[in-house]
Amino acid sequence: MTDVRELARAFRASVPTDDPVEFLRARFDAGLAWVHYPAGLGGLGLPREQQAIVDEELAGTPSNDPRRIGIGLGMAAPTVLRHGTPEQRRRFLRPLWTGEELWCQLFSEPGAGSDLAGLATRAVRDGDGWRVTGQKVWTSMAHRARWAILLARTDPDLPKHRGLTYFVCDMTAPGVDVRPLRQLTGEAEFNEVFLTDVFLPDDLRLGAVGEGWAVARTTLMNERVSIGGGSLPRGGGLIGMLTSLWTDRPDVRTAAAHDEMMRLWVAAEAARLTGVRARQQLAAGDPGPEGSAVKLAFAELAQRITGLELELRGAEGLRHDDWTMRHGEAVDFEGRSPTYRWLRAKGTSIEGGTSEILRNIIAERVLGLPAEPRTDTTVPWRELPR
Amino acid sequence: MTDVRELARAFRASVPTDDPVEFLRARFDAGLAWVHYPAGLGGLGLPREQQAIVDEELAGTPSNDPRRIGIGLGMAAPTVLRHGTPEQRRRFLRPLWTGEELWCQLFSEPGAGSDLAGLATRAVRDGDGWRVTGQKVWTSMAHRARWAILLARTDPDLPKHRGLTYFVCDMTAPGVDVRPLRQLTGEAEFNEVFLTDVFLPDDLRLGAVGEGWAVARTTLMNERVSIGGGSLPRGGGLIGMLTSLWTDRPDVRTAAAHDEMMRLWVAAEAARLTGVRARQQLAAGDPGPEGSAVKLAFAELAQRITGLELELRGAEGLRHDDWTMRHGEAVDFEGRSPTYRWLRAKGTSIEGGTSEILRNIIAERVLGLPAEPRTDTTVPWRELPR
Amino acid sequence: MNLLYSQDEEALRDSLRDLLRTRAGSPDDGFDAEVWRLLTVELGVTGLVIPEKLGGAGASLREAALVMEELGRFLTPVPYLGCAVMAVTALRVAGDTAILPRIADGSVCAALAVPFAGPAGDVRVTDGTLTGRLESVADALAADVLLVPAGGDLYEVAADGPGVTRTPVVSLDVTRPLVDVALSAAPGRRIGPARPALGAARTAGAALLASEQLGVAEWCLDTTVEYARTRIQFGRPIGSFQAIKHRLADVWVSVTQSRAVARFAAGAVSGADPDGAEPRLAAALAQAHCGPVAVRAAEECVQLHGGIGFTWEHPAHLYLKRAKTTSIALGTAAAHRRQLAGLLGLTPAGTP
Amino acid sequence: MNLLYSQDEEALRDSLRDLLRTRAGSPDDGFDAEVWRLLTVELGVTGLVIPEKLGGAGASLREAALVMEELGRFLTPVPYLGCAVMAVTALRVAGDTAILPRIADGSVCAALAVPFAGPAGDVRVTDGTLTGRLESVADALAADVLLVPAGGDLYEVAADGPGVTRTPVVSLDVTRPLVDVALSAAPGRRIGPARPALGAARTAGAALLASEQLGVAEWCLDTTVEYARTRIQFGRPIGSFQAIKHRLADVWVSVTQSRAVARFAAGAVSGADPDGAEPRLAAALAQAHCGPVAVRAAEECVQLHGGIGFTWEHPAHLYLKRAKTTSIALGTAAAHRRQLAGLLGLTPAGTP
Repeated sequence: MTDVRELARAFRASVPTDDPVEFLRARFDAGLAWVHYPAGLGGLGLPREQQAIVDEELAGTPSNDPRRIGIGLGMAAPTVLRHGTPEQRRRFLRPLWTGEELWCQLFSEPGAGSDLAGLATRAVRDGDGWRVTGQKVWTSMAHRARWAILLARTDPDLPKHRGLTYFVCDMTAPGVDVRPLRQLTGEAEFNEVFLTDVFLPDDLRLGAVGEGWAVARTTLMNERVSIGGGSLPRGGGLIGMLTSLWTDRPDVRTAAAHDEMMRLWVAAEAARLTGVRARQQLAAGDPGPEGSAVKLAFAELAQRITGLELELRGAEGLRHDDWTMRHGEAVDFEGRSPTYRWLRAKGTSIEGGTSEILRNIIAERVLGLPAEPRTDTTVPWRELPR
Repeated sequence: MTDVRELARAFRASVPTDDPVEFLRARFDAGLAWVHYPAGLGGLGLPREQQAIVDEELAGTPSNDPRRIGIGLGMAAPTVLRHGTPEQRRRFLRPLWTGEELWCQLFSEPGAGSDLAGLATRAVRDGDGWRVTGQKVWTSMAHRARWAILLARTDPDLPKHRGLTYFVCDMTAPGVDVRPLRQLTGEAEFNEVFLTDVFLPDDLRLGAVGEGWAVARTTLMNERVSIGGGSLPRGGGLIGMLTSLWTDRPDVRTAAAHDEMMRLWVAAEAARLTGVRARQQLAAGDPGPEGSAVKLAFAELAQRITGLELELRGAEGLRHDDWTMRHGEAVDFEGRSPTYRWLRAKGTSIEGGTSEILRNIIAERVLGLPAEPRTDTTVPWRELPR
Repeated sequence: MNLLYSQDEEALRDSLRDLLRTRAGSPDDGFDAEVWRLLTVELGVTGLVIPEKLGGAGASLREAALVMEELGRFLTPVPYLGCAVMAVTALRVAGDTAILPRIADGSVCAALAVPFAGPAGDVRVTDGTLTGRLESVADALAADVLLVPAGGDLYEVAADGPGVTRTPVVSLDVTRPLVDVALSAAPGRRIGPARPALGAARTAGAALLASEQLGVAEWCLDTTVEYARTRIQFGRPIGSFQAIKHRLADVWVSVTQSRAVARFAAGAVSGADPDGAEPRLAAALAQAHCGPVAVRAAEECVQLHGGIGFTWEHPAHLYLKRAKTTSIALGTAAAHRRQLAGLLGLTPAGTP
Repeated sequence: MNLLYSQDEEALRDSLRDLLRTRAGSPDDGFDAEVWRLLTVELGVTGLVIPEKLGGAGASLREAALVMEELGRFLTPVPYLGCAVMAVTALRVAGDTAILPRIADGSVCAALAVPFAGPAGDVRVTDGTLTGRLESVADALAADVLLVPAGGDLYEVAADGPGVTRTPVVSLDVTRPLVDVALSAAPGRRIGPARPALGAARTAGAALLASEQLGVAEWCLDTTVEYARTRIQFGRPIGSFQAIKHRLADVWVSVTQSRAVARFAAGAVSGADPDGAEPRLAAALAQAHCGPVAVRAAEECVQLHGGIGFTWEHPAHLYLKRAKTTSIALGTAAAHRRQLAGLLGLTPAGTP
C-alpha cells in the first residue's frame, strides 16, 4: 500500500514553492491534490481520509482559497469525474483544482427554485452543438467564472425529469450576460445569468442527451455533503460571538436573556456534536443522512443567535454598518456588523436546498414516509402549470 | 319590539320556583329558554344577544348544568331546529333544554377521526325503519344519554360524503352497548359505543336520506362556535394557577422560569383578548373565524402552562394524585393535581377537531389557500383504502 | 372595552388606503414629503389627538392607532409616530398650547428628541441653552421642532436653529431613518416638566407602535398568502402544500391575536390618564406580543418567498427590518415582560 | 471522542433487544423480576461498570449507557439506573469492595436512598443508627440494600431491616415507581464519605439518563412514523401529508442530535474522574438537551396518534410520563442550563 505520508514528504522536499500555480500544478501531477481521485487526475485512488495526511504534510505550502474554487471542487469536479469523457476529465480537472479556472453553477431559475427539475432554459440542437437560451439565478462567482455547470431542457415533450441535459457552459461565449443580484444585506453575493442563443459545442455536453437529471443528482449529492461539513471548536462560530458579547459587556446582560443564551449554547453544542458524529460515520465508511440534520439545525441556530444578539445590543441593533452595493464573494459572518449577520443568516434556510425541501427529503428518504400524490412527474413538461 | 327584560321580570314574578324541572318547563314555554329560537320552541325569534338580558333577570332561579346538557345544547338542538320535522322539534327540544333527556354524539369511529366522512357504521333499510351496525368512539355522556345524534352510511356505493344519513339514535334501544374508554389520565370521560343491529324507526331520521353530511355540518359548525366560547377574567384559568403558584411559593421561583411564565402570561392574555373580540364581533352580528384561533391557542397554552407548572414543582411533579379508573363527566382542570392537568391538557389539541384539522380549515377557508389534490371524494366509498 | 373598529375608523381606513396605496414603493430616501403633506393638510391625521380648541380633530389615540396600522401596512416613510403620537402626547401632558395648533394645521413637524431605543440622553442646561448628545433619534430628520428633555424639563428647540446638528446615521430600517442630534449651547424654550410628558409619550408610543406592527404583520401575511396561492412548484401552487398551510395558519392566529391586543392597547391609552397603571400594562402587553409577531410574520414572508424574498428588489426585507427595529426600539419584548411582571406583582426569582 | 457505537456495543444491543422485546407490554406493576434476573444473572449487565477484580465485566459507563438506551426504548420496569449506574458509581467512588461483588453476581440490588428530584434528604446519625425521611426515592422498591447519605457519610442499610419503612407513592410514571423511605433508628454500616460518592453518582446518573431519554425518544419517533405510514385518513396515509412529515423530520433531527449528545456524555463520564468539570459539563449538556427532546417526541407521538394516543390502552402515555418525569428527576433542563453557565463562566445578569 502506498505510504502517502512518505510521498508527500518527498514531494515537498523536491518541489520549489516559488510560484504558487507551478507548485499546485506539480502537486496535482504528483497525485496529491485529492488522493481519492484516480491516478493521472490529481489523485492516487486512495481512501478519501488519507487526504488529511497529505494536507498535514504540505501545511504552509501554496494552497487554493476553498471559497474561490468551492463550487468547482464540491460540485463540478465530482460530476466531471463521474460523468465526463476521458478528454473532459483531462481538460477540466487540473485547472479547476489549481484555481486557474473558476467554476459556477447554472441550475436555479426564477421559476425553478425548489423544483429544479421544472427549469425552462432551452437547449436546441444546432449543427455539432447546441443553442442555449434562458435565465439562471443564484449564481455565485459567475462574474469570475471561466466555466459553469449548466442544466437545460432539451426535450419539452418529455416529463420534466427526462427532458434535461447537462452541459459545461463556456462563460466567455457570446450571449452570456452576468448581472449582479443584490440581496437584502445590500451586497450582491450572487448573480443573475442571462443566456441568449449561447452556442455550446457538443463536446461540452456532460453525459447523454436526456440524462441531465441523473448527472445533476451527482452534483447535488456532493453539494449537500459539503455544506455544514466544517468543524468548529466547542463554543465557536456564531454562538461564540454571542457569548463573547455577554462576557465583554455586562450592560447587555439580563436574567431572561441568560437562559435564552444558554438554550442556544446547548442547541449549538448539540448541533456541533452531531456534525462531529456525522464525520466519524463518514470516516468509518458509513455515511448517514445526518448532514441534513446539521444543515437544518445550523440555519435555525444562525437565525436565532443573530436575532438575540440584536435584542441584547438594543439601540446598537438599530444601526447598520453599510448599505453600499458591492460584489461580495463569500459569506462573512465575523467581519461585518451584527445587523449584517442577522440579515445574512436569513439566507441559510434558503440557499443550498431550503429547510422545507430538506424536511421533505428527511421524511421521505430517511423516515420512509410515503410521498405526496404527484401530478407533475408523468405528463410532458410543456403541459405543466407554471 | 318585544321588551324581553319586561317579559323576564313578569315571568319571574309569576312562576313559583319550587320544582326546578317545573320551573324550567315553564321558562321554555314562555319562550325564555333561548330567545333566538322560534316561538313555541322555547324562544321568541329575537336576536341571540338578548338572551343575556333574560339570563340576567333570571339569575338565581333554577338552571341547567351546561356541562350535562352541553352536547344537546351546542350540537343536537341547532341541528334538530334546522333539519328536523315540526314533530321532531316538538318532541326533542323541550326535554333537551330542561335537561330531562340528555344527549350524546355518535360521530367519530376508530377508523374515522379527522376524516369523519369516511365513517363505516352502516344503516340498512328494514321495513319502516333502519338497522344500524358499527362502532363509535369518543362519546362523552353516552352512559347517561337518552338520545344520540348519529351519522351512518346508507349507501357505500356513493362517494363518501354523499352516502351518509343522519339519525337520532335511541340509546335505550336493544343492541346499543356503551363501554367506558379509559384515557391516559386514568379516568374514562368518554365511551365506546357498539351498535349491533339497532333498530331505528324512520321517524328518527333527521334530514333526507343521503343528506347526512350537510346535516352534520350544521352540528359541527355549532360545536366549533361553542368551544373556547367561555370568558375568563384577566389572569384567570390555567395561567392563574401558575401565577398563584409563583406568588405563594417563593421556593419554586427561578430567573429562567420567570421569563417563561411571563411569556405564557402574555400569550394567555393575547388569546383571552382575542376571545373577547370574537364575542364582540358575534354580538355585532359579524361572526368571524376567530373562534378557531382561540381554540388553537388555548390548546397550546394549556399544554405549555401545565408543563411548566410540573417543572417548577420539581419533585412534586413526579407524584400523581390517583390512577383509579372512574367515569369522569367533565374536564376538571382546577380540582385535580398538577399532573392531571398536564395530562388532560394533551387532549385539548385532539378533541373537537385536532389542531392539524383546524390549521387546514384556517388555511383553506380563511386564507383561501388552495386545497391539496384529493383522491378520496369522487370514488365510491367502498373502493377507498382504509 | 370595545375592541372592534368603529364605522368612522373603517371610513378613515378607506381614505388612508386610497392615499397610501398609490404612493407605496419608493421608501429609500426615508421621507415622503408629499404624502406627509397630504396626511397632515388634506386628511388632518396629525391633529387626530389634538383637542378641537387647539385646532385638532379632538379624536383619540384609538383613531391614531388606525393610522399607525395603515402606515405600517404600506411602510410609508413619514414621521407620524414621532410627531403625531409621541410629540403630541408629550405636549398635551406638558400643557402646551403654542406648538399643538401648528402641528394640527400641518405647519410644524415636531419630534421628541430621545434615542429611539435605550435610556433618554443626557442634556445639560446652561443659561437657558442646551448642550448634549442624543443618539439614534427617530423621525427627527423632517422635524421643525425638537422637544428636548433636559434638567427635568421639556424644552422646545428649533431643529435648524443655532447649535443644533443632525447627523443621519446608517439605519437598519431605511424607511425610518435615525439621526444623531448634537446640541451645543442651543437656545431652548421651557415647555413644562419632562417626566410626566415623557412617560405618557413613551406609553402612548409603545401602545400605538403595536398597531404599526399589526399593519406590518398583516402585509407580510397577505403578501405571503398571495404568493403561496400563485407560485407554482412541482406542478401546483406552493400554498397547497400542507406544511406551508399550517405555518401560514399559525401566522394568521398570531396576527389575529395582535389585532385584539393592539386594539386593547389603543383603547387603554385613550383614557384620561395615558400613563396610568392600566395603560402601561396594556402598552407593555402590546409590545411583548405584537413585536415578536411582526418579526415572525416578516421572517416567514422572506422564507416562504424563497430566493426572491432574500433580494433587495422584493419589499419583504423592508418589512423584516421594520419589524425587527420596532421590536427593539421602545423596549424589547423581554423588557416589556419584565415591566408587566412588575405591574402584576409577579416578582422575579430571589425577591421576597 | 468516538461518538459511534462499537461492534461490541452493537452486539450487546442485539442481545438486549432479543430479551426485552419479548417481555415488553406489562409494566403496570412497576417491576419485572424475571427480566431483572435475566439482565443481572444471564446477561450480567448490572456488573458492566464493576471492575473485573470485584466480579464485574470491567467495562465502562459507555456500555451501561447502551443498556439504558434499550431499557428506555422498551420501557422495561427494572431498577437499572438506581442500582447499576448510580449505586454502583457511588460505591466505586466510596471504595466499597463488599457490596459491588454481590451486585455483580446478581445477588443484591442496591439503591441510592436520595429523592429522585430535588435536594438530598435529611437523615440524622445517632449511635450508629439512622433516622429521617426521604421522599420519592426511585428504584428502591426492589432493592435489598439502601445507600443512605447521612451526616457527611454514606451508609449501607438493609432495605427490609429494622427501622426501615418503604411506602409506595402514586407515581406519575408507573413504570418507575417511587417510594417514600422512613428511617427510624435503622442500623447502618458506614461505607465512606458521602459527598464525592453522591456527586459522581448524580453526574453519571444524569449523563446516562440521557441515553434512556434517547431510547424513549427513538421509540416514540419509530412508533409514530410507523403509525403515520399505515393510518389512512382522507384516502391516504397520514404520513403523506406534508405538515406531518415536517414535524416528524424535526423530531428526527432532534433525536439525531440527542444520539450524538448522549454518546458524548456517556464517553465523558467513562474517564478516570466521573465528577470532573468535563463530565459535569457533558452531563448538564445531556440533560439540557435530551430531556426536552424526549418530552417533545412523546408529545408528538400522542398528538399524531390522535384519539388513540390519548387512551390508556395505547402505550404512548407511558412514554410521555417517563419522558416528563426524567426531564425533572435529576434536574430540569433549566437547572442544567444554569449549571452549564457556571461551568462555562457565563455569569448570569447582575453578577460582575
